[in-house]
Amino acid sequence: PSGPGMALARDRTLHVAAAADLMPVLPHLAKAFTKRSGTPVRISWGATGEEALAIRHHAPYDLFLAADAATPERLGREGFLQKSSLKTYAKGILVLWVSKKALSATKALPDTALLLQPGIRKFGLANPRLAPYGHAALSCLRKKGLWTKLRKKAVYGNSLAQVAWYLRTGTAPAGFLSESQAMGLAKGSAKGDFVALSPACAPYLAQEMGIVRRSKNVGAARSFEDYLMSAEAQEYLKEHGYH
Amino acid sequence: MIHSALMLTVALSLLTATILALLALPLAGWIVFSGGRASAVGEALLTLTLVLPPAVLGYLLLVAFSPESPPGALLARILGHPLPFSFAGLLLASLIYSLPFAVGPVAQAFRQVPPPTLEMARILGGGPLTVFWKVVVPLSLPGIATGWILGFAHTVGEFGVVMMVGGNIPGETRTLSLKAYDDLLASNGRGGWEAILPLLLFSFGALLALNLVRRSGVPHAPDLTRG
Amino acid sequence: MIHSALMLTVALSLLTATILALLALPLAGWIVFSGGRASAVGEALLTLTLVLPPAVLGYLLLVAFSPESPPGALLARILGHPLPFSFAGLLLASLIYSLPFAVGPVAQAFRQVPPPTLEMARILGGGPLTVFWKVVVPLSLPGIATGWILGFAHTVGEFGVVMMVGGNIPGETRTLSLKAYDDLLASNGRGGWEAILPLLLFSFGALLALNLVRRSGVPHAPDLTRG
Amino acid sequence: MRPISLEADLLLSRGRDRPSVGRVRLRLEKVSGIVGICGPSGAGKTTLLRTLAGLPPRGTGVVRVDGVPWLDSSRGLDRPLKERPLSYLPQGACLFPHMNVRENLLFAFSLTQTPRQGEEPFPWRALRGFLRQWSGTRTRLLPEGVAEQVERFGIGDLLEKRSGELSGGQAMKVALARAFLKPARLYLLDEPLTGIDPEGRALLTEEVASLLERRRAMAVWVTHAPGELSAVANDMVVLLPEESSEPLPGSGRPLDSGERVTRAWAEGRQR
Amino acid sequence: MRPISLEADLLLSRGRDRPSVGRVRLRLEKVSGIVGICGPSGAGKTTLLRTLAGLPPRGTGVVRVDGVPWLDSSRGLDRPLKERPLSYLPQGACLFPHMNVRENLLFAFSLTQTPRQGEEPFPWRALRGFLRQWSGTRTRLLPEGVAEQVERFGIGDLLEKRSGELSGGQAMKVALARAFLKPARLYLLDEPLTGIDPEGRALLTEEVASLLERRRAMAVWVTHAPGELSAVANDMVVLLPEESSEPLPGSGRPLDSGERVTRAWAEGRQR
Ligand SMILES: Nc1ncnc2c1ncn2[C@@H]1O[C@H](COP(=O)(O)OP(=O)(O)OP(=O)(O)O)[C@@H](O)[C@H]1O
Ligand SMILES: Nc1ncnc2c1ncn2[C@@H]1O[C@H](COP(=O)(O)OP(=O)(O)OP(=O)(O)O)[C@@H](O)[C@H]1O
Ligand SMILES: [Mg+2]
Ligand SMILES: [Mg+2]
Repeated sequence: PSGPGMALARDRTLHVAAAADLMPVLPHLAKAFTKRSGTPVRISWGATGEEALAIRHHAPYDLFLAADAATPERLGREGFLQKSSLKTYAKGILVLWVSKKALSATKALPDTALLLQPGIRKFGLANPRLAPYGHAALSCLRKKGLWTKLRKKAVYGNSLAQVAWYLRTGTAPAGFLSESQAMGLAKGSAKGDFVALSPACAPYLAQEMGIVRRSKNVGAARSFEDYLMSAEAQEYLKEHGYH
Repeated sequence: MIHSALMLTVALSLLTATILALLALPLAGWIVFSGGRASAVGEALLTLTLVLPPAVLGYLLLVAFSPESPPGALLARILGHPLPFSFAGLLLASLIYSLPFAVGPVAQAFRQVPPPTLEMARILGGGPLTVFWKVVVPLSLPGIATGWILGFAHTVGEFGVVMMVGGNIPGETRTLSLKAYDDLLASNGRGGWEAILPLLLFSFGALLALNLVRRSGVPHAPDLTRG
Repeated sequence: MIHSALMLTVALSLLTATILALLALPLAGWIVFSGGRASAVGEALLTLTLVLPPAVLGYLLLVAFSPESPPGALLARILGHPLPFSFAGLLLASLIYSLPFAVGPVAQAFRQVPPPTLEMARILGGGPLTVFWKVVVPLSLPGIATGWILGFAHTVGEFGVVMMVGGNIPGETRTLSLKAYDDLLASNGRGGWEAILPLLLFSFGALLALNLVRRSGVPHAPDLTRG
Repeated sequence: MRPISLEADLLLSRGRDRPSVGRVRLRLEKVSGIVGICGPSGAGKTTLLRTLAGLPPRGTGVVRVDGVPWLDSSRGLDRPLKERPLSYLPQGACLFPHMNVRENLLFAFSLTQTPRQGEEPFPWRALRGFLRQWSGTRTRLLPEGVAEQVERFGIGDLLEKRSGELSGGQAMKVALARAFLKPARLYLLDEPLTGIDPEGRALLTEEVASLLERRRAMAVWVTHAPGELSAVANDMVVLLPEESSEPLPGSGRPLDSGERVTRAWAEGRQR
Repeated sequence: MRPISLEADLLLSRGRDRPSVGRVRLRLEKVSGIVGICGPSGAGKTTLLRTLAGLPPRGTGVVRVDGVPWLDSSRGLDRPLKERPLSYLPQGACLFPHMNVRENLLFAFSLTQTPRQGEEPFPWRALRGFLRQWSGTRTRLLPEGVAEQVERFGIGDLLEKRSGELSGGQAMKVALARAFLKPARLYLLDEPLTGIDPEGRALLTEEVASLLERRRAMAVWVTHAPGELSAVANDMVVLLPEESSEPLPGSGRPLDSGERVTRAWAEGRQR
């Protein structure tokens, strides 16, 4: 497959490296974008940290959609991303998911204090060192003075998706997720409920994107950025738990 | 922290390798000596756990061990706590994950025991179990050592399954390999050496010792080059 | 997409296993027949790549092959593209990652070739290479098969290294195991089977075929239970 | 004192899809002692012993010892190994390579000591024994039965040698001693004097003969030097390689002395 | 026609930390033919042959063949295998188990055909040969040298058998044929007639003698039946096991006939 037509299609393909958290929303947006512009989009999923490493080592990506703001900014400073292209495309919020079983065992409102219940042996959060949502959950619990009591109950996933697995399989009865992950989980077979945490405890987490400096497809990357910032895309994101 | 991760890794990998080496004996015995086609299928099935991506296997184990599933609930009642996120769960997952690596070399060694030696033991009055334990197993020690090494090394480096089933709890289920990964990513690739180094040193030491011991046991090493 | 992931995995694993089985011959030969302590160290070193967590190994390889490093830049100039994030890079990484699994069983098989047989070939006038290729290697075919199987299966299931070095690019470096993981993530565990199933079927088929072939080659299977 | 009888009518073969090696008919009754078997290389002597022992490849036909059928392929009967009171010395000593001489003998002895317990119910006991064997704590004292055999076969100075460290003749002597540790009705000896010096030959032949006498047992003894048995063999059978499954002259015919055997054989060859 | 001389003064041992097996002095000059070696089990006959062949364990002392030193441990000289024009038939045939009889012979033959190319510079050629060997494309026609040997040793009907499918005597014949495929000055034969029937013995002895005659070569032939060599052996050496490193009477003394040897040996034993 190396005819001129093929090469053209290949050159036109927009290659996006995206944080795995975007799995529920990004494929739909990419399809809509392809329909509109004719540019095929190819998505490589991964943890934000892993993809940052890949970009540092010349991975052939055009656009990077991170799950946080700090990573793209650092890459921008170091010259791996075009600084001018950095934009906040979505804001996520941390929620606490509690399974029905754990909820029915208590009359308490689903709040962080609920984690103290002996019925909840373990709760999941994303690895605070790697995932911004995990870090947010940790600082929230610290702020409320619950961390020292709860630290023994914490189990860590490398990503939000992994925490969602713990919740889905019932291995852990409660856990911290992004709202979009929690909505996905609620749509599935997992029985449970989630509450947003107070903004004081868990502020919105900005997710930034940026164009890879070595990209040979800057035009397409830019128009995908524009599309993601469009009212239509933002509306779709909002529907799926981003703000 | 490093300290406990190191201890955990040492305990987990030594235990896993040793249990595996023992488990591999009956399993490989069945594969090699039962003779039926069933055992060929069994062998292929065994090898399958190593074809599965670790994270997928971890997910499957999670589903199986979860207190929400009947076997998981039973196990949880017996152990007093659910299997995931505990050392026991980690051990079980490692055993399942690394089993084929231990069984392969042991089965290979069993296959190379000369049939006349087995016949002799049978003729002298040995039952199948006696022959197995007193003739087949001692003659297969090098293969068992290879199986131990592969099982050991594989457990030390294992990541996906341990992460899934263990929950990466510092001091409890966070092994050196998880720690190394965390450190590496958290520091954007600059750090991680303080976890990787002891990992490497420990493993290198263990493997080197075993290799030297194994060699010294060989009566006369064959020599292709002399003469 | 599945299609290309399947094809990619088939190509990668078959290639890796076969190249490894060939590479294992001289390496295992050195380990077993050179006799020096150096080869014990070499063997332990070899096994080290499997002690490293795959993601860490992948990272190290990424750094080594990256165009940011001098050798990586040279390679990139020769190949016309950087080694990582390409099939060639994937292949190289898989080779390094799975090498010890292929070498272990082969070395074990070499060790079990009876010294008198080697001596006989030497006396009749065979040089070290002749003896190696015409006597040692043919007598070690079962071990080479075991090495091939382990190398193959390990490559099919490999995840961390492929992720790091390949960059999970659909149609290019996204193997079935990455796809299975992605699908599992995307569907919250409900999906993923459409990727895992062909993975399992393909591997099971390949392993079963090899096992049956290997069995049919054994002149008379030893029998512990008869009589 | 029961007499021993061995009756065999066998079509020897080395596998189902191979041509038969030959047909053998033996009918030896009321003998106690040695039956010599000789014949040219490839005649099927080893195959015959293996078939009598119940080792693969199984021949077709009938074997009856003391009137008890061990094999009757027309009736699908094939007595399992452990129900055949026999011992076997294979061509080539086939000592256990991971044991030294002492351990080889003790292992064989232990198997005879626990006739029904040869099969342990759980691996634990075997495992324990195995571990004990690998630690150095085993006793240096030989059980009486073993010590006697060691004396008889003159292998006292070999006890601590590994099997791989024996010379050809030494290995053969040890294997012979090991085969006679098992009490049996029928001893199948495949060229037991291979690599033994003339002096040793005479001695071992006598020892075996006296052992058989005491145990009221029979030995089927394959040899290439029929003369070496002339003093002790009650019967001598010549096996000739066959193309057809018809009995050839001389085949299976009991003869009296080595002398006559060689003659009969030579005659058979000339045709 | 050069005469052959073999001179050896050896302290045999089975490893550095083991007691010596015995001392041997041989001085055989201007002989072409068979030198018989006999002696009781464990006397060191196999060890002597291995030492002459340059196989481990290496003894200490001097070996000179045709005046050329093969071993001189006082000078640290130890000629590598490929520079010793010898062939060796080990005790037990030691055929290559992965080859059938034809392949065993062809392999040995191919090694003699390319005396300096036995060592390929790259593995490719060897690999190619190996692949060819594993595919079925090899020729069914034997090279002349091999065909002659097959005829001579009467193994024509065994060519397609795997080594594991041979009877003891058949394997020995094939191994003997294989050993004589290599042209050499010195043939070391360790009980070459093991498991061979009397008829075969006479035949093989003659064949070997005539081969040696034609090649002007010498065979050192270990036997337990000195009588079988009486017709062909020019010299006969008795090896006795020793405790001291002093030469015992009879040890290394060339004798004329098997008869005398057995007597000398018996005398030696009586002391
Ligand atoms: N494992 C085997 N598979 C196939 N054929 C075999 C096997 N072993 C022996 N044979 C063949 O069967 C025939 C009989 O062999 P057997 O070993 O019984 O002979 P034998 O009388 O013991 O000879 P020898 O005196 O040389 O030991 C021979 O032609 C031999 O080639
Ligand atoms: N591999 C070995 N390691 C240690 N000792 C050995 C080894 N092989 C043989 N020996 C010992 O060395 C001595 C001489 O053995 P060797 O094989 O030379 O005897 P032999 O004269 O050939 O006897 P036979 O006629 O029985 O073959 C014997 O005491 C034997 O036990
Ligand atoms: Mg035989
Ligand atoms: Mg010997």
